[in-house]
This record gives sequence, C-alpha cells and structure tokens, in this order.
Amino acid sequence: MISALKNDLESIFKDIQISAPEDDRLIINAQKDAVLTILKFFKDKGYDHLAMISCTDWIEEDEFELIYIVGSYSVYAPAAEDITSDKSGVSKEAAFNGGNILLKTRISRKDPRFITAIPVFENSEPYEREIHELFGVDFKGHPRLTPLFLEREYKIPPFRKDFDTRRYVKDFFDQIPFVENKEK
Amino acid sequence: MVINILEIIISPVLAFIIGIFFMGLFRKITARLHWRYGPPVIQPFLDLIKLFHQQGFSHGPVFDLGIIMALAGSIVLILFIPFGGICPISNSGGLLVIIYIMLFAPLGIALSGGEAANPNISIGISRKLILALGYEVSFLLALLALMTYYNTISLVDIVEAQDNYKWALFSPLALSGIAYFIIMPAMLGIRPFDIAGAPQEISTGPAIEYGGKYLGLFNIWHALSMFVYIALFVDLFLGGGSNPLTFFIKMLVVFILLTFIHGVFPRFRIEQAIKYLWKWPVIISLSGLILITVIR
Amino acid sequence: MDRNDIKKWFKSPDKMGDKYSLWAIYFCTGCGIIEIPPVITARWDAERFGVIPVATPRQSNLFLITGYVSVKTLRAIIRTYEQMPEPKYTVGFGSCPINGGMYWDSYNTIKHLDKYIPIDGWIAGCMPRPEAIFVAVTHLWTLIDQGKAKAYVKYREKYGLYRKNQEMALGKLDWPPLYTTGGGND
Amino acid sequence: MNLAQLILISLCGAFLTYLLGKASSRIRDTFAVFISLLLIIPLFCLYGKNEEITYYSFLGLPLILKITPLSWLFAIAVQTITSLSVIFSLSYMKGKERLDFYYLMLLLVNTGMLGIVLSADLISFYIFWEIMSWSTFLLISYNRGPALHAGMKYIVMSIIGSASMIIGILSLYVNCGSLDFVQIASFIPRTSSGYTLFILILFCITFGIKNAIAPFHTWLPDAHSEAPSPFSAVLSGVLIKMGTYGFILFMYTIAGLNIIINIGGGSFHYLISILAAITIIFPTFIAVLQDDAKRLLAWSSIAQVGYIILGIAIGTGLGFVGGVFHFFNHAAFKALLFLSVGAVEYRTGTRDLNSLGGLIKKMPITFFCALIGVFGLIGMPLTNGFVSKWLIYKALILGEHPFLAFIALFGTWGTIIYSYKLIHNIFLGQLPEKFSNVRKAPVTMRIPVIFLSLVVVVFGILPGIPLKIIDTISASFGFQPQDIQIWGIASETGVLNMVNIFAAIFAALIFVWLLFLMGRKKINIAQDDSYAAGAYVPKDKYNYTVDFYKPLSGMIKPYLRDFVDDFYLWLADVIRTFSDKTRKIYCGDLGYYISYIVLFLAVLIVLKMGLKIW
Amino acid sequence: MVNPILLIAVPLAFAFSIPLFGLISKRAGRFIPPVAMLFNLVLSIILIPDVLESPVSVFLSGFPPPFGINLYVGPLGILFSAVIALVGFLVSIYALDYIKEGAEEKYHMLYLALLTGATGVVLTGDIFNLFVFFEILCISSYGLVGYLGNKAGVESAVKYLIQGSVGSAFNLIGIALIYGQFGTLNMADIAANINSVSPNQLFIPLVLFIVGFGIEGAIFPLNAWLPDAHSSAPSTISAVLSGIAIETGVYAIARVTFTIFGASDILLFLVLLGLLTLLAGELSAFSQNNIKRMLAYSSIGQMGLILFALGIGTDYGIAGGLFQFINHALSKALIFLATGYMIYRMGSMEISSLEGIGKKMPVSSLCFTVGAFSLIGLPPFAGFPSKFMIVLSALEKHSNLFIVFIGIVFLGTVIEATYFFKVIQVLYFKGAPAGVPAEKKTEISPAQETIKDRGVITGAPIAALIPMIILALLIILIGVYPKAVDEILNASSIELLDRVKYIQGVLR
Repeated sequence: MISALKNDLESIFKDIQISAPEDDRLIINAQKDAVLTILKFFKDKGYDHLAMISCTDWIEEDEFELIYIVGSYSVYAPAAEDITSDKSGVSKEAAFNGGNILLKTRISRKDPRFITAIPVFENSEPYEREIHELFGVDFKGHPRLTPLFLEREYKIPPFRKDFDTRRYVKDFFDQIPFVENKEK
Repeated sequence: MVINILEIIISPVLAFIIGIFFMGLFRKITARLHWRYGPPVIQPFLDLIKLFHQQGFSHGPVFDLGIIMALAGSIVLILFIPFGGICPISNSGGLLVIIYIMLFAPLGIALSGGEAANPNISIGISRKLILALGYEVSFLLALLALMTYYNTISLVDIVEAQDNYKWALFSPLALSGIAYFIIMPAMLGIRPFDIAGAPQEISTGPAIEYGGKYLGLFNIWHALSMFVYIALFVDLFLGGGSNPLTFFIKMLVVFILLTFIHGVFPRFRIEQAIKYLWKWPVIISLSGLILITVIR
Repeated sequence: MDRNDIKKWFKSPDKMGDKYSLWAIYFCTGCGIIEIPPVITARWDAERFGVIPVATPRQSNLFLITGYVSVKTLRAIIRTYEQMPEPKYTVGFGSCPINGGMYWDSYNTIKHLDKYIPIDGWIAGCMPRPEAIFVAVTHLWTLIDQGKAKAYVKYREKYGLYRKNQEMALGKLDWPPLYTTGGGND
Repeated sequence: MNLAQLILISLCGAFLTYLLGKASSRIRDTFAVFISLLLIIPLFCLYGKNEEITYYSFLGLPLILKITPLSWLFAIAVQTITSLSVIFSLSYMKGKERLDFYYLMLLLVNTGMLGIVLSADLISFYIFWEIMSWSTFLLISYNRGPALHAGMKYIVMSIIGSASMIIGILSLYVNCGSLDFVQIASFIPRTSSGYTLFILILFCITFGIKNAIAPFHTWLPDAHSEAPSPFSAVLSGVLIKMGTYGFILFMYTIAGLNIIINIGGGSFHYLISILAAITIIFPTFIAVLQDDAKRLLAWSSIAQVGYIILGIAIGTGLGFVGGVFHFFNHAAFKALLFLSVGAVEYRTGTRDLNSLGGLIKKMPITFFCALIGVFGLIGMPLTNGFVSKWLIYKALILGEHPFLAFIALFGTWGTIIYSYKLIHNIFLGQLPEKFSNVRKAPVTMRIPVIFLSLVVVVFGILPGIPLKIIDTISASFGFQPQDIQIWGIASETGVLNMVNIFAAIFAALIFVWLLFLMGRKKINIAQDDSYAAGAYVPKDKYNYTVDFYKPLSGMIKPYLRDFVDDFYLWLADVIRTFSDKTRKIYCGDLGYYISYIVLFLAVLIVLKMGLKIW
Repeated sequence: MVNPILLIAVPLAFAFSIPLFGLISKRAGRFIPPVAMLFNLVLSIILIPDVLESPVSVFLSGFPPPFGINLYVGPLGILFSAVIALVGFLVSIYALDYIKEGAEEKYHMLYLALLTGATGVVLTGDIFNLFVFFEILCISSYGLVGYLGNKAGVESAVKYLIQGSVGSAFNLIGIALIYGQFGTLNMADIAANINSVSPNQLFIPLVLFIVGFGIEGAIFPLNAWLPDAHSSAPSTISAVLSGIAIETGVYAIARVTFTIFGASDILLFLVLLGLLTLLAGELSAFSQNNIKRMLAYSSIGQMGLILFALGIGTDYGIAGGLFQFINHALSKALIFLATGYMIYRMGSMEISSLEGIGKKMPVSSLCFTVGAFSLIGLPPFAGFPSKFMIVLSALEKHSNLFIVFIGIVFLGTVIEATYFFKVIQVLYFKGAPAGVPAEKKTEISPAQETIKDRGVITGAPIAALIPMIILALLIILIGVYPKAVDEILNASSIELLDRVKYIQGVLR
C-alpha cells in the first residue's frame, strides 16, 4: 500500500525525495517550508499520532536535521474482526498495518529558526521545548520556550557537537573546592 | 496507704516493660511471618536509647505539650485499669472516666501534629479521628452492654463479678466480647486499620515531624496504649486474672492473635474501614446490647 | 557485633544506641535503589542489625545515597540532610557519588558529592551487592565506635564552605541557612 | 435593693446608654460596661435569700418578682455572660454604624432575660419573654444582608411560640383563677391529667422553639451565624437556655416531680428525652459538615442543649443535677468559643474554615482559651464539661436507658470531630500569606475570653462549688440530695473525685515532662521548615483544611439534609400562594363587589328562612 | 351640665363657617377643624364623669319621649365620641401642613362633616337619625376619598359611592320595615316592644341593617371598596377612615343587634363573620407590597377581631372588643400618619422603596414601629391588654369550639406580625437609598410644588410630628396603665348588654 501513498505524495509535492526501505517505514526528505503542509496531509490521511520530533547535529554540513516521526493508532491497526467501523472516513483498502513516516528537513546551524508544529499536532510542544533547550533551535509561534530539564544556563546548548563536556566539567565542577577536613 | 503509693509507682513501670516487650515481640513475629530473622526482642528498647540522645526539632510549645499530654493521658489510664491484683486508683469514676481519659491521647497527638503544620499530618489526624468515630460505635455499645449487665459503672466491680472463671466472654456478653475483639486492631492502629499512620501513603501520618525524643515519647505512648487496650479487654471479658502473671498470660494470648491479624491483612482504605466498622461490629454489639436489655 | 555486651551499653549508651538502631532514610537517587529492597526483606534482612527504613528524615539517623546524583536531585538531598536530627551518618553507594563514576564528564551530574554534604563512608562498586552494604554498616559501627563518624560535626563547623559550594552548584537556594554561627562562615 | 429596683435599673440603664450614645461613644461604652457589671453584685449577694415583691398589678393581676436558688443561678449566668459580651463588643463593634441601637438592644435583651428568670407569675414572665424576643429579632437582623432572612425566620417561630404561651397562660388563668406559680402549683394536682398534659404541651412548644429542640431548631443556625459575634455568644450561651429555664419551671416548680414522672403513663418525660436524644445526634453530624465557624458552633449549641434537656427530662436527681450543671458549663464554654471566633473574625476579617489556618503563631492567647473551650465542649477530664456529662451518663446508665446513654456518648465523639476541625482549621497548619501580619486580639477581647476559660478549668477541678448550689435547687424540687464534696460527688454507686483525677494527671504530666527533659535539648524551627519530601514548603499551597473530613462527609452527607427546614419553607410558600389567591377576591371590578353584597344578603335570608338554623 | 347636642351642633356650625373664614384669608380655613375637634374633645371629657353615674337623654324638638328625636349619651356613646374627637383633632393638626394644594376649604368642610356625622351616629337614640348621620358620614367620605383628583382616586371614590349607596338603600328599607311594624323610630321604644312581633318577621330588617352597616363596617364580603379607597385617599383621610369611619359601622351593627333586637342567637354568626374578616384581611395583607393597601387590609383584619370580640357576648368580651377599638383607632391612625410623610418623601408607595428610612426619618419610623407593635399585641403597648381581654373572654366560654377560634385569631396575629416585621426590617435594616427614586411615582400627595426641593430627604415637619408623638405616648400609656380606660369600658359594655336599663334611661 506504501506505493499508493508514495504516488499521492509525489503528485502533490514537487521537490521531495521519498525512499521506502522496508514496507512499514517511509522516509521523506522535504524542504523547510513544505514540512507543515506534509504533516497536515498525513494527519488527514489518518496518521494522527506524532511519535516525536528529534534533531541531529550535522556539524560538518553546518546544518541541523529535524525528524518528525508520525504514526497512527486509530486507522491502521484495526483488530482483525473490527472491520465494520470506518468512522475515520479513510478507505479501508488502505489497510496499512501502522508503521511510521519519518519526515526529515534540514535547517541552517548559524541561526537555527523554525516554525512550531503545534497548530497541526498540539503534543509537539514539549519536544520543541526540549530541542530548543538542548540544541538552541528557536521555534517561532511556540507559547512558552522555557527551560525543561536543565538547572542552569549554558552558553553552548549541551547537545551540540561543539559542546565540549570535558572542558565544561573542568571549568565548572572542578572549580568547586573540596571542603578540607581538619586532620586530612 | 503505702501499698497504694507503691502500686501507683509500679503499675506504669510494669506497663512500660510489658508494652516494650510486646512491641519487640510484635516486630519479631511479623519478621518471622515474612520469613525474616527479625530484630532481637529488646530492639524497641535499644531504639529508645538511641532516640533519647538524638536531637529533636520542636515546632512550638503546643508541639511539645501535645505529645507530653498524650503520654501523660496513657499513664493515667494505666493507673485506672486493674492489672491483676494491682489497681491503684480504682474508686474515682470507673469506666466512664476511662472512656474520657482515652480522649487525651488522640487529641494530644492531634494538637501537636496540627502545630507541625504539615498536610500529611492533618490528613493522618483526620483519618485517625474518622477511624475512631468508626470503632467508637461498637466500643460504646459493648461497654454499655457490660455496664447494664453488671449494673455498675466501676471497672473493679466488673472484674470482681467475673471471679472464679465466670468470664464475661462466655456469658451472654459473648457478642459484645466478639465485637470488641473485632475492633481491637482499629483501636491499636495495627495493620488492617493502620491508615492513620501508613508509612507509604502519608509517611507515618502524625509522626512525620517527630524526631529524637519526640519519637521516643511517641513509641512509649504507642507501647502503653497497646498495653492499655489489651489490658482493658482482658479485664472486661477475660476475668482480669487474680495475680499479675495470669493477667500477663491472657494478655499475651490476645496480643499474639492480634499480631497474626496484623501480619496477614492488607491495609483498608479509610472509606472501606468505616463501612466495615459500621457494619459488622455494630451489628454484633447492637444485638449483644439488645440481648442484655432483654435478659435484664 | 558487641550488641549483647551489657558493660558497653552502660559505658557509652549513645554510641551503642546509634550503632544498633540505625534508622535509614534512603533517597531513591540513581540505580542503587534496586539494591535496597533485598537488603531490608527476607533474603538479607537488615532489621537483624536494627537497620529499618523510615519514611521521613526527622526520624532517621542514617542517610543512604544510592547512586549518581543529578544537579536537580542534589537540591532535595541537601534539604533532606539538613532536616535530619543531629547524630546523622551518610553512606554513599557506588562510584557515582564518589567521583562521578561513569558520568565523570557529564554536564548534569554532581561529581564529588562530599563537596556539598559530608559523607561518612563510601561503598565502592558500580552498584554494590547487599553483602557490601552490610560490610559498610559494620564498618560504620567501627567508625562510630572510634568516634570517627563525625561528618555531621564537620558539616556544622564548616557550614559556610558547604553552603558556598551548594550555591555555586545550584544557584540561589530558597531555604535559609541551617546554622547562622559555625566557623568558615565568612 | 429589691428585685423591682434591679429590673428598673437595668431597663433605665439600657435607655440611658442609648441617650448617652447621642452625646459621645466613649461615655456610652464605659456606662454600658459599668451598668452590666454593677448588676452582678446585688445579684450575687441575693444568694440564699428568698425575697418576693409585687411590683405592679395589670388588669387585676398582681405581677410578682421572686428569687429562688434556680433563678439565682440563671440570673448570675445571664448577667455575667452579657457583661462579658458587652466588654467584648467594645472593640469588636468599634467601626460599625448605629452602635447606640446595638447597645440598647443588648441591654434590653439582658433585662428581658433577668425579668424572665426573676418573675414569679406568668404575666410578667410573658411580658419579659416578649421584650426578649423582639429585641433579639432586632439584634439578629442588625448586620443587614442575609441576616434579615434569619431574623424573619426567628421572629415568626418565636411569635408562634409566644402565641401558644399566651393561650396556655390564659386558659390557666380561666381555670385556676390566678397566675402565681404557687397557686398554679397547688391547682395542677387537682385538675385532670388530660388538662395538665394540654398545658404542658402548649408550654413545651414555646420552650422547645426557644430552646431549639429537634423539630423547632431550624431558626438557630441562621440566627447564630448572622448575628454579631458578641450577641451570638449571649444568644447561644444563655438566651436559648431561657427555654431550659422554662422547661425546669414547668416540669418541676409548677407540675412537681411525681406528676411529671407518671403523667401520660410516664411517657411524657420519656418522649422529651427521646426528642432530646435526636437533638443530640443529627445536629452534631451536621456540624461536622459546616464550613463556617459560627454555623458550626450554632449546630453544636443545638446538640449541647439536647444534653441539657436529656439530663433534666430523665427525672432522676443525678440527671437533673447533671443537666443544670451542663447548662452552666455550656453557657461558659460556648460563649468562650463564640467570643474567640469573633476575635479571629475581627482580626482576619473572615470565619470561613477553608481559608484560615496557622493563627497559633499570631494569636496564642485566643488559641489557648479556644482550646480550653473546646476541651470543655468535648468534656475532657479537668474541665467542667466532663463533670456534668459524667453525671448525665451515670444517671442514664443506672436509670436503665442504655440506648439513650449510647446516643449521648456517641454524640461526644461527634463533638470531638467537629471541635477538632474548628481548632485545626483556624489555629493549626500553615499560616496563609494574607494573614502574615495579623496582630494579637485587643485587650478588651482577651479579658472575657481568659475569664471564661478560668471558669471552665476551675469548675472542672473543683466541681463542688457549683454542684452545691445546684444540689440545693434539686433538693427544693423533691429529688433526694446528692452527697457533694468540694472535689466531686460521692455516692455508693460510683464516686467521681475530680481532685484525685487532677492529681493523677498532673503527676503524670510532671513525670513525662521530666522524661522529656532527659532527652537532648530541643531545637525550635520555623513553621515552614516541615517535611515536604525534599522540596521546600510551597507558600499557601501546603495546607489541608478544605473539606477537612472528606471521606466521612462523603458518606453521611446525603442522610443529613435538614428535612425539617425544607418542610417549614414549603409551608411558608403554601401560605404565600394561598394569600395571593385570597387577594384575588378584591379584583377591582365593581360588578363583582355589588354581587358580593347582594349574594351575602340572599345567603343570609335563605339560611334563616329555608334551613331555620337560628 | 353642658347639653350634649353641642357635640354635634358646634362642629356642624364650624363646618359651614369655613367658606366665610375663606373670605378673610385663603388659607385661614385649615385652622377651623382643629378648633372644632378640640372643643368636642374637651366637652366629651367633661361629660364622662356624670355620664358614668346615669346616662343623659336629651330631646331635640321638645316632644315627649316616644316621638321626639332624642340623643342618648351613655358611656358607650361618650367613649366613641371622645375617641373620634381625639383622633379627629390630631389628624387635623397633621393636615395643617399636609394638605396644601387643591380645594382646601372643601377638604376641611367635608372633613368636619365626616366627623360630625360620626359623632352623630354614636350619640343618636333614633334609628332614622342614625341613618341621617350615617349618610352625612358616608357622603363626606366619598368626597374625601376622591379628593386627589387623579384617576385612581376618582375611580375608587365612585366605587365606594355606589357600594355605600347600596348599603344605605338596604338601611332605609330596614328602617321602613321597622317603622311599618312598630310605628315609631325611637330605638328604646322599638326595643321595649320588640318581642310583640314574631321573630322571623324581625329577621329581614336585622339582616338588612347588618348588611347596610356592614358595608361601612368593612365586614368580609362587603368590604371590597376599602382597599382601593384607602390606598388612593390622602393619608390623613385614610387615617380618619380606618381610625373612625369603619368603627362607627361596627358600632351601628352592635347597637342594632344588642340594644334594638337583643338577638342573642345571632352572636355565633357575628363571631364567624369576625373570624372570616380577620382571616381575609390578614391573608390578603400578607403578600402585599403597596404599603397603604397592606394597611387597609390589616384594618379589615382588625375589624374582624373587634367583631369577633363583640360576638363573644360576655361583658368582658365586649370590653375587650371596645379596648381593641381604642387601640386600633389610635395605632392605625398613627401608622397612616407615619406612612403619609414617608410615601410623600420617597415618592412611591412600594414597600421596597422605603428602604433605609429609619435613618432619614427616625421619629416617623419609630412611631410606625410603636403602632405596628401595638397592633400585633406586644406587651408594653396598648394591643396587649386588649388581646389579653379578648382571648380571656373567649376562653371563659369553656367550649372547645372557641379554642379553635382562638387558634385562628393567633394564626392571624402571626401573619400580621410577619408582614409588619417585614416592613420594619425594610425601614431599619435595608440599605439606605441613594437619592429619591423620582421616576416610579404612583401617587404623590396633593400639595407640594415641584420635585426639586425633595432632593435631600428630611424628616417630617414639626406640625406632623406632634400628633404622631402624642398618639405614640397615648398608646404606651394605655398599654402600661390599662386601668385608665378600664372603668369606662366596663360601663359601656354593660350598657350594650343591659337593654332594659337603656330603655328605662330613655323612656322613664
């Protein structure tokens, strides 16, 4: 069934590369500004579950890569006998046993700015906050980009490749002196 | 008069020793139920030694006054309860005074817990009071059945009336006796009904802020109150024993039964506890009272 | 195990009391916590030695830190330590609290816990087995005997330094300093 | 200083305060306190004497005032509680408007109560009863808003009460010729028991309404929570006890002991004790559900009055002594609780139990006195509440009423539940942010509170003093006198030795305190340094007061809807709709009017001619 | 010994002299009624002592007893005339400042005519003379009810006129039947040989009289005119109407049933009628929010109570009824006067608009409270002894039926207490209104010019306060010291009951 989905995609969107290595996964590389429309397209197709947004730091190409992993519960994993309900309005013959769609885009590393996916998937808010905190990617339109895990401010967001943890530990933690015991 | 003074001194000490022994036994038996070797029987005593030289944090005068009042209430209660042959202050007020002096302890702890200003403590106290409301119904019915049956309000008379093996438990008061035994775990605050001091849910309820000597006093109070309720049960329904030894043996039997119940049962939620306490024990004790009024 | 030695009980009840009724508050930090249940239940029964788990710091005198300490957990550890009554002993489990262990270069974990709170004893190993814990307890007994388990005294005397370290690591602490007096409080 | 002058002084004192108020508020305040305190002294030295004076005759009926041991006790209680509440209201009512009117009404209520207690014939009893009723009405609806509804509910019920009383008085006057208590007392044995029952029922309705016994209690919670605090202390301390005085008057002075016991086959006083038992149970558990401190105390007053009536209605000497002593104690500790809640309301501006907390740090003395008041309410040993409850229980148990005894004892636990909620939600727990700068209660508020707590404790440890007086009363009513010592009651069926208990408790306290000092020195820590699982205590979010007994209230709430109140409201609606219908008769159309007249004439003639009725 | 005819002649003369004074100065006319009434009051107080020993019977036209028109001044008559004079005097002082607009002289003339009619009804011993004075009373009260000239006033006056005329027609037919039967108009003469005729012939005139006087006496089915008349008449007139006019109607019924027909078997009927009126009055007043209509209905209720008391028939009962008459006359007049200026100041008769007047007009609200408390029957006020005597006399009849009746009376008292206390709460304890709610004015008093000077709410003027304070003091005095009126009450109740003494008094 993957091919049916592939043809629809190509027909609608021009400059995207689609590769479907195995049957239940579809890897799509798209341009920055096409991401939201593709997400919308998948949501209408019944892929209503945004599993996660992750980010990889290609330091050589000086780019960040945002990966949106979209899956679906309601439509495509019907119990064997529960064929009757087609409440989701999608044709049943697209019986595609779940599987994930990986939508990849590239954004520049110098000023990493991107738009938020909350209008399409509300649950993308924490993921975007995490990426903002650990990679420094600024999502425009995100209600509250406040820190999520870390206690302190870091000049270089810790998950970037150019963040040298050893040096950071040396010049932060090791500066804290030991408390000398009397007899020692 | 001298014997009386002596009795007044001995009975709290004796009660303390038996109480501490019971606590140790309690931990040993529950350990053995868990297939564990368990602490030595004198472990609570050792804990007391540690606690009494450990630092205690106080939240204010009422915090100290509350725990002192609770322990003083238990000590006075011991003076009122005939223990084998010894019965220091037996002639002022009898059972009614005992019922009311029993209020000292929960209120004392409630006040000191309240001043410690911790919501877990307040939840613990409110659960303890609701639980008390639960078991108080059948407790009072049982006592009233006793009082109307022997037509007296003094505990000493009741004990004398049960001499030479005419134990109340086997007389028409059997129903009240059973009801009293069923609610004993609730009074002592042990496993099926230890919602008020549940370590997992509200981190030991009222005892959260007790450190050092406060915790020491709290443990002594717990030991003494265990002694008191079991001694009361033995006095009222098992004839009270002619000398301290037989009295102690009867108490031991009752105590071991209770520890078994403690070891086995899971903990009630507070609503379940109230529904249970207001259903079965009340039915038994009410029918006991009606039976007594019919007989009289 | 000189618990039954009555003479010692009369000579130094406080030491003996501390030794044979160690009430442990264990803070579920890091991966060491999975070692505690077998210690206190049937298999290795810590209660034989008087060690029982208690719910609140007020009631305890032994503080087990069982694993790596993240920056956020440090705040709770310090608060709990300060709420414990005076003769208190702390035991660090595993290598992570000693020097950061395998997270030695992580930006988010505390490397040397004893920079922030005094530790009486360490148990080496990347999650020591229950037997090691019992060894630690007996070792702690000897320390107490020799009067060397004085971490809390050190904390009291050098509170200023500790407090400074804590504020360096955690930024502003929102509870007032425990001891206003005490040396090194410049 | 005969009795008539006493009443006259307090009456003119009231009006004089009103006039002085016009001059300056300072003079008025001091004069009000002076007049109410002054009256205590002559009352005090009237003990034992039985003066009697006919001060006026009204339509041929002599109006007599007489002092008896019973009326002496009530008069002292009335006067002390009123003077304490006047002292309390000096600072409580400072900013409020129309204070002359308030003091006038307060002293008028005091005069009314004194008159009731001292009057020896039914007409002056009725006159003072009415003065008390409508001045209470004006005081209840004093601070506007919902108080008007409460005042209306009160006045309607008390008008019904006084209507049934006046009918009783007049039928007594018609049948027995004179309204003096002594003549009536001698007349009652001669008449048929049916007639005495009729008279007793009429008067029990009146006293039941004023006393807030089970079916007539609905006005009390609204009236108490809406009235100004000093007045609600008087209201629940002594004013509802006028009903108790009436009960005692009619059951013992007028009807006499043996008549009461076997009237209606012994069922009458048993019925009243069952009613009293019901009054103990339901209000106690409704009080547990209340969120407003004064409404909680109001429901608890209803329950405590149930104890008093239970004590009186059993009909044994012990029960009577217990009941009257409980009246005295309830006046003391209930006024104490109302005043302390008033002090808290004065300082924090609210009395909602869900939003208060932690005031023990800010108002320690008020807390301590409220604590003693709560101990008295519960009946802890060493407080006077305990002695009186002990007497009532002993009378119940030895008087073969085990189920009544059970209800009374179970009521005690209900009292503990709601009184601990009161103490905990106001004084214990974390101090909310908005009350961090609450100051101590002013001095004029602390004096009455401290005095009352002393009364509660002293009469708890040495109950002999009041019991001696009450014993003379019960002896005068034909009960066999109890053997009363300074330390308590000594009788063969059970001795209550309070000094003995006090010594035991005090020794135990000292012993435990020494044990406490043996330990290491304690360290005082701040209120917010409490265990919060490693976190620092969050401000304002670390308090468990909202719906304090949630599990319990979940279970008992459905059964505790106030059915009686709904019935009365339904009745009022029926009357209102019926009156709208009757108004429709005057429909404004002339044709109807003329047809009414002619129809009326025709009907008369037809009746006369056709049916020859006349 | 002053001749009692002056009691009627002087006010009549003054009434007709008002236009003359009008020539001197336009507003001089308003001082005449107080003078006349003061004279009447003084005269009746002088007459009381010697009337008490033996009633005075005077013959106007010099003919011997059975023929001439005679005035019979017994204790009952003098009591009524004293009260009429007192209330009339106080209300006229109140009216000095209250009535400013419209045809003043006509108002004062009709006012005096009404009072002379009332005094005449009370004093006359001759049926036809009774009818004539009754007509004077009714006609002047029709005029006065419609005095305001607004739509509601005229409409209620016309309704009142028609019903009044129907009533007087019945009276006339009754008098004609009696005259045809006995050939004489003198009450004593008819009373003397009343039993020379079979009772069922007598029944028709009796019923006609009861209905005729009942309309004026506000008995239940006949009093439909009262609520409209009172609510649209100016306050002074409604005070006089419910204070005096209704009582004369009841007096006439009492005089007819007791002295002339002596029909003791009709008493039970009177009791039932009284209770019916009481209940109807109280119930319809309960849910009324126009204050004057409420007071009108409460007057009906009080009339029911008086009728009930008279119906009891024992001397103590009738004394109680008359005491209630005094109490009702005084306190209802007081309440109407008090509300007069309240309504005038607040601009509308709705109770809800009278909020917070207790602070603005303290004296009149205090008087309102005193009047209300005395009507309910609370101890220190006049209502208490009267209700005391009524209930006592009812109980003395020792019949269970009367206990039920007393229950109903007290039900009425409870309802009355409820709505009076509701008004008191509105006066004192509701919020103070910001300004004068000018827009919803259903009735403004006749006189005052524009609204502007009423911006700030001031107390009633002095001329209005004096009568109110006097009335309040009188109520409290009688309430505390009932023996003052006790003596005259007993004498007048004996006079009503003892027909033979009346007959000898006139025909000796």
